[in-house]
Amino acid sequence: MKLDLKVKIAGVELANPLMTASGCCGYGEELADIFPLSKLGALVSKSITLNPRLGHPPPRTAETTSGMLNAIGLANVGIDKFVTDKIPFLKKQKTKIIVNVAGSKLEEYVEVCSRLNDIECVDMIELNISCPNVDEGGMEFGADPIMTEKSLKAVKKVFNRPVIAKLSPNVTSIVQIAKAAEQGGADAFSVINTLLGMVVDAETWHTKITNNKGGLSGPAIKPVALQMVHAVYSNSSLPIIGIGGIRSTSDVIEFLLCGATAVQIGTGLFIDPMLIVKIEKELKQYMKRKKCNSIYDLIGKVRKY
Amino acid sequence: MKLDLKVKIAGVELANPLMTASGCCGYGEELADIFPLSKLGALVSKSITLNPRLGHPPPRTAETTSGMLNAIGLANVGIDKFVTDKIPFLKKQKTKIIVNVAGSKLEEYVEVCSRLNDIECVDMIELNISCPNVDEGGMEFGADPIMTEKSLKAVKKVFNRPVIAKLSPNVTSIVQIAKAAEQGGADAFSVINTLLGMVVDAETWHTKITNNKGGLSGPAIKPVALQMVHAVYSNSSLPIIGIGGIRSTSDVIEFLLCGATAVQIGTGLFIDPMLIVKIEKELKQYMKRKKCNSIYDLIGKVRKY
Amino acid sequence: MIKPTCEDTFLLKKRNLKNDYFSFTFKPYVPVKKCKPGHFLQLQLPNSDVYFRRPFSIASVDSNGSIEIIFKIFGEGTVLLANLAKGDKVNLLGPLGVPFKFPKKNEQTIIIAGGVGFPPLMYLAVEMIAKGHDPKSIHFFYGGRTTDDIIEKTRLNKLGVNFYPVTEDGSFGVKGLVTKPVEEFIKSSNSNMRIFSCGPTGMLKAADAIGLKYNIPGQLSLEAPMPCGFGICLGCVKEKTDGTHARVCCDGPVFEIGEIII
Amino acid sequence: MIKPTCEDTFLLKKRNLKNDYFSFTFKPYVPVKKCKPGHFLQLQLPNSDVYFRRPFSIASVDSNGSIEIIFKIFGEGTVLLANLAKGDKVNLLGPLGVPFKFPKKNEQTIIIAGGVGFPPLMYLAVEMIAKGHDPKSIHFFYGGRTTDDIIEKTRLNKLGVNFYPVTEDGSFGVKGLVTKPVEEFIKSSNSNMRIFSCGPTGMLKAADAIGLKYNIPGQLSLEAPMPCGFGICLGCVKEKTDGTHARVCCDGPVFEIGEIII
Ligand SMILES: Cc1cc2nc3c(=O)[nH]c(=O)nc-3n(C[C@H](O)[C@H](O)[C@H](O)COP(=O)(O)OP(=O)(O)OC[C@H]3O[C@@H](n4cnc5c(N)ncnc54)[C@H](O)[C@@H]3O)c2cc1C
Ligand SMILES: Cc1cc2nc3c(=O)[nH]c(=O)nc-3n(C[C@H](O)[C@H](O)[C@H](O)COP(=O)(O)OP(=O)(O)OC[C@H]3O[C@@H](n4cnc5c(N)ncnc54)[C@H](O)[C@@H]3O)c2cc1C
Ligand SMILES: Cc1cc2nc3c(=O)[nH]c(=O)nc-3n(C[C@H](O)[C@H](O)[C@H](O)COP(=O)(O)O)c2cc1C
Ligand SMILES: Cc1cc2nc3c(=O)[nH]c(=O)nc-3n(C[C@H](O)[C@H](O)[C@H](O)COP(=O)(O)O)c2cc1C
Ligand code: FES
Ligand code: FES
Repeated sequence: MKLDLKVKIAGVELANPLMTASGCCGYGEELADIFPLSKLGALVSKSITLNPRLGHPPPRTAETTSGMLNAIGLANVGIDKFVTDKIPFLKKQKTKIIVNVAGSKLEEYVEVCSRLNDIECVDMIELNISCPNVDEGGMEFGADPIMTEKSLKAVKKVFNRPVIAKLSPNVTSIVQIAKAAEQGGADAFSVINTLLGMVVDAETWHTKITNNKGGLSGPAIKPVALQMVHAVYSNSSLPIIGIGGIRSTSDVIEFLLCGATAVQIGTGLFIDPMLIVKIEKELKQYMKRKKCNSIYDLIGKVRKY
Repeated sequence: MKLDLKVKIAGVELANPLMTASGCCGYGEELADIFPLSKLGALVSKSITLNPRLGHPPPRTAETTSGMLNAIGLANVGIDKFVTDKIPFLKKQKTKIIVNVAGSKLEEYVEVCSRLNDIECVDMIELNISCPNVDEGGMEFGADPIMTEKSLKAVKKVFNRPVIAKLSPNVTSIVQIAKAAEQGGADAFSVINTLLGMVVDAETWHTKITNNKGGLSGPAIKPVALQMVHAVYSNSSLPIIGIGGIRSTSDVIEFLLCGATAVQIGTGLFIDPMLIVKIEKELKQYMKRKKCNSIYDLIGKVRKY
Repeated sequence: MIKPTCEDTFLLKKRNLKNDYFSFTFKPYVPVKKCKPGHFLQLQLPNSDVYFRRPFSIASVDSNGSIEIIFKIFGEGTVLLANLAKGDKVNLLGPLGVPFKFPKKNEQTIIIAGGVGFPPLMYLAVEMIAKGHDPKSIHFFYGGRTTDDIIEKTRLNKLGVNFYPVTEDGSFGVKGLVTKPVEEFIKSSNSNMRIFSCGPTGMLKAADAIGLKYNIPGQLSLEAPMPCGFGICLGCVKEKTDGTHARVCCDGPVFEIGEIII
Repeated sequence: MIKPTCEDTFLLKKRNLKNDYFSFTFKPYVPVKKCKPGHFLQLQLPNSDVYFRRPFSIASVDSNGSIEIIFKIFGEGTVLLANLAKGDKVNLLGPLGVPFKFPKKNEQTIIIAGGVGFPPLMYLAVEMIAKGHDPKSIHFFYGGRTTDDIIEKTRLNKLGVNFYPVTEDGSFGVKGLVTKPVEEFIKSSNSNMRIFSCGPTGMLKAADAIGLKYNIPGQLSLEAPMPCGFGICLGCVKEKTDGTHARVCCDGPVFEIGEIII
């Protein structure tokens, strides 16, 4: 049998399990200057909201030990401009397109998703019910099982292709939220969004970002993400997209072993924009060495004591 | 006015705000070989349970990026041996003694705390309602506001000195749990215990510790801890002991600025056993430079945008 | 924006210019031909305590395929950088950003440099001369607190540009802030002029104000913390005078005078 | 346990012994007089990607206040270590652990060494001889996969001990596993004997089994991942044959034969 990196998420076949993470690749244009996007299993857009958003005023990122804090505040062009200015470029890319959708009210989510339903090149929606960087909505939705189920149900009514629920790690039981999302009709999970955090300057006594608190990402959070992927995997049969701190091929393998069918890479792209291309190559070498023909030989195969 | 590092937690005066974290200094004996424990504001013992516990079989720690995962499993000598073998040593130390108490049933917590009530040299109890490494009790208590309040109430009935509630970060709202603990009579909070995490070996496909999941500590988690300290500080007037990833003087200052009255150092001691001695010296230099006479000039003084 | 390259290079030459100032030359640097004054590089440091790459302007390129940066030690990252030894591997991402627009040949070029804003402006002067600009049409105002902040004097002198050193303590050149001699020069001249500035925020603010006051066009190269450096994180934005945001890394770092709220 | 010291030292001498094996000498090392064979050090690496310190046995000490370790490159930490240059600063915590108990002068000492278990046993032999033991009472069995795994032969030979090299592929000394010649020696001898072993798990298991089978007392030096190295984290425990746990770092690393489930 031939070695093959293909995976399927809710019926959508991806050339490989490697995606960009939302907010970490804009709308794809800049990355396309560095490597052909056909190298990606899928591209996930920045969160799109109904209206354009400037986001929080700068500074809105800070470096942390083995990671970073961000409160960009969902800066994006809004659905209208996204459709007119960004979709034409995305349509031409030889990769699957996942649009991440955010909002502060349920109606906003629904409106954006119903607009996207008409755009054929949008293969899936990733519902950001877990962004820690907006005051209303966002995280509150994803922290409450009832709101989670309701949002999924509402969105599934207006978007006739798969919807991925992007889950927040800032909850007592991510399994409970995952089950609520499944109940609402989610087709897959993205696990995890950023951890709530804060960074302070001991010299100036100032918080380092204007929103004061923000989302922690990068290698620092990988063990937390792996645990949550594994917990959701053990409690649901929906496919999982693992996210959090990936910066090497072995990190990707760890997520697959814990139950992820695919992964997203965020902060890692800032440090090494060629990371996905590198991983794609190394992943094949690894699979050859381990005599795996398919990514499915790795998914969920972690050996517990 | 003279520069002074003294702080008070629930009426107990500490020479400085620097404590060891539970499980990261045993019962003090080994550290005392390296520096005089009088350098500490307080020593916090390993979690003590009613019966002796071997803990989980090895391996039970793993290195992570800028941190570590542990599932020691509350290995400890049990209350009897603690009283006969460890208290005589602790009694002689010129520092405050805080005994961390854990259990798998409420009755166990109560029994251990009532035994400690008779030991005069125990200045305070730190109630570990947040350990992620035992199957029953532990974390479940600290994830549920009702159980949290109930445990605090029960323990406060049998221990007539201050009780600190050590809070788990693995919850949707640490503020809600803190308020429940306060309702139950907690005199202070320790914020935070470890984050749930998992570490997998991409070569062997094995989890790296026998308990499979464990608690993440070290510099990786500092931004999460700072955010939680600040959230609790903004919602309660009880004193807070900040914990998570401290390995430098500026880390300590960041916790104080976010609202901690004192701090605990865990994993940092493994890497640098002299860390507290070093910080005590540097903290004085910092305060002189910043014209602070008292730690209280720093507590909660973070400047938000 | 041109397509950046991400490649491993080696530290070929390391010079300690003065106190905390260093010049590092890396080779092989393949995209050497694409580089223009104002472009910068993102250097990956060999230690993830310093998690982000660090941005440095290109100070010069050599057609033999090497590239130079000049930097000053500020914090953890630049300390690590300064500790590199000849032969050490460094990954470079670049060239990045929008470069300077060259002035017209009949314009007098006013360069206002300060601190680590010097390297891209020296590169600009070198390239202008290579493109046939009269060195005497370039007026290089270079400000610092003391003489210690003025580096590579001989290199500048060799170019034959008009060199106006200015130090706050008067230890080298004119005493005071660089703004005064710049304004004096502008008032005394009646040719077409163009301003280029890179340096500390105060200096950029002054250059911006002078340009607007005397209605002289020009460009400023700005700084911002840069998680990515090529436009994908939105972490480096500055507010524009029109109320929108600009990414310093790829909409800049070179902006028109009056474009950004400095 | 004696009180450990935590101090900055400098890499005084760096030798690449063979392939991945290095000898590093650090100075100043103040607690030099407290060191005994079997003691180890916790080295802090200059990069928090490798978060824990790394444990290394003392290979020798010099009364001039320097200390030697011998190590092999295994993973990230030892790669970083091997990249250190002469003069680099390293923080050492030590001496740590329970050292070997010296045998009686009338006993034949059987040393079973393998891989990076060699350094503490060489140190033991050196110190025994310094304390007046007859070098000929020391039987140094040293096993490896190939001749590449046998380091510092000349140093051992100079000591005048009985040196029995054993390699699995027969490329140096006797062919096979070290256990066979050890058992042969034991069967052929009728003096009082004592075993000391440090090496890979398989070798330690065999040494333990041989000691128990022939009722020969002795000690084994074990390895475990060590977050702290001085008893406070309980991360390094091994199960004892009596059902309790022992901390390898401070109840060991040297244990009696039969004491630990290997
Ligand atoms: C486009 C661009 C070109 C640059 N060119 C040069 C150059 O040619 N030579 C040179 O010496 N330096 C240059 N810099 C500045 C250089 O990137 C910083 O000095 C360096 O990143 C500091 O890193 P550090 O780890 O030493 O200091 P840190 O510890 O990160 O920071 C030291 C101080 O600088 C601030 N800081 C950190 N990064 C930046 C940043 N990117 N922008 C503004 N402030 C920051 C921090 O908040 C802190 O106060 C340039 C910056 C940019 C954005
Ligand atoms: C008391 C003691 C004395 C030692 N003395 C020496 C010595 O003199 N010379 C020498 O070369 N080595 C010695 N070692 C082993 C040395 O500590 C390890 O080789 C080193 O920590 C590996 O670090 P690394 O980052 O290169 O490898 P890692 O990437 O950490 O690991 C490489 C492999 O070794 C395993 N490993 C890591 N640390 C340990 C450990 N402490 N014990 C067992 N397995 C581990 C890992 O699981 C992995 O499989 C000693 C170990 C102990 C406990
Ligand atoms: C700068 C930045 C912006 C982000 N913006 C979004 C966003 O708009 N929507 C979203 O769902 N997640 C967003 N995220 C979260 C990432 O998609 C990802 O879940 C998280 O960063 C963890 O992955 P990483 O450690 O690989 O970065 C953002 C992350 C970063 C660092
Ligand atoms: C090896 C280890 C053992 C621990 N054991 C306990 C324990 O017994 N009881 C407890 O309340 N916390 C325990 N903790 C948690 C620490 O007290 C502390 O909350 C946590 O490690 C975060 O601080 P740090 O980042 O400074 O280590 C343990 C942590 C570690 C690393
Ligand atoms: S640094 Fe990331 S967009 Fe500019
Ligand atoms: S390594 Fe920490 S107790 Fe042994």
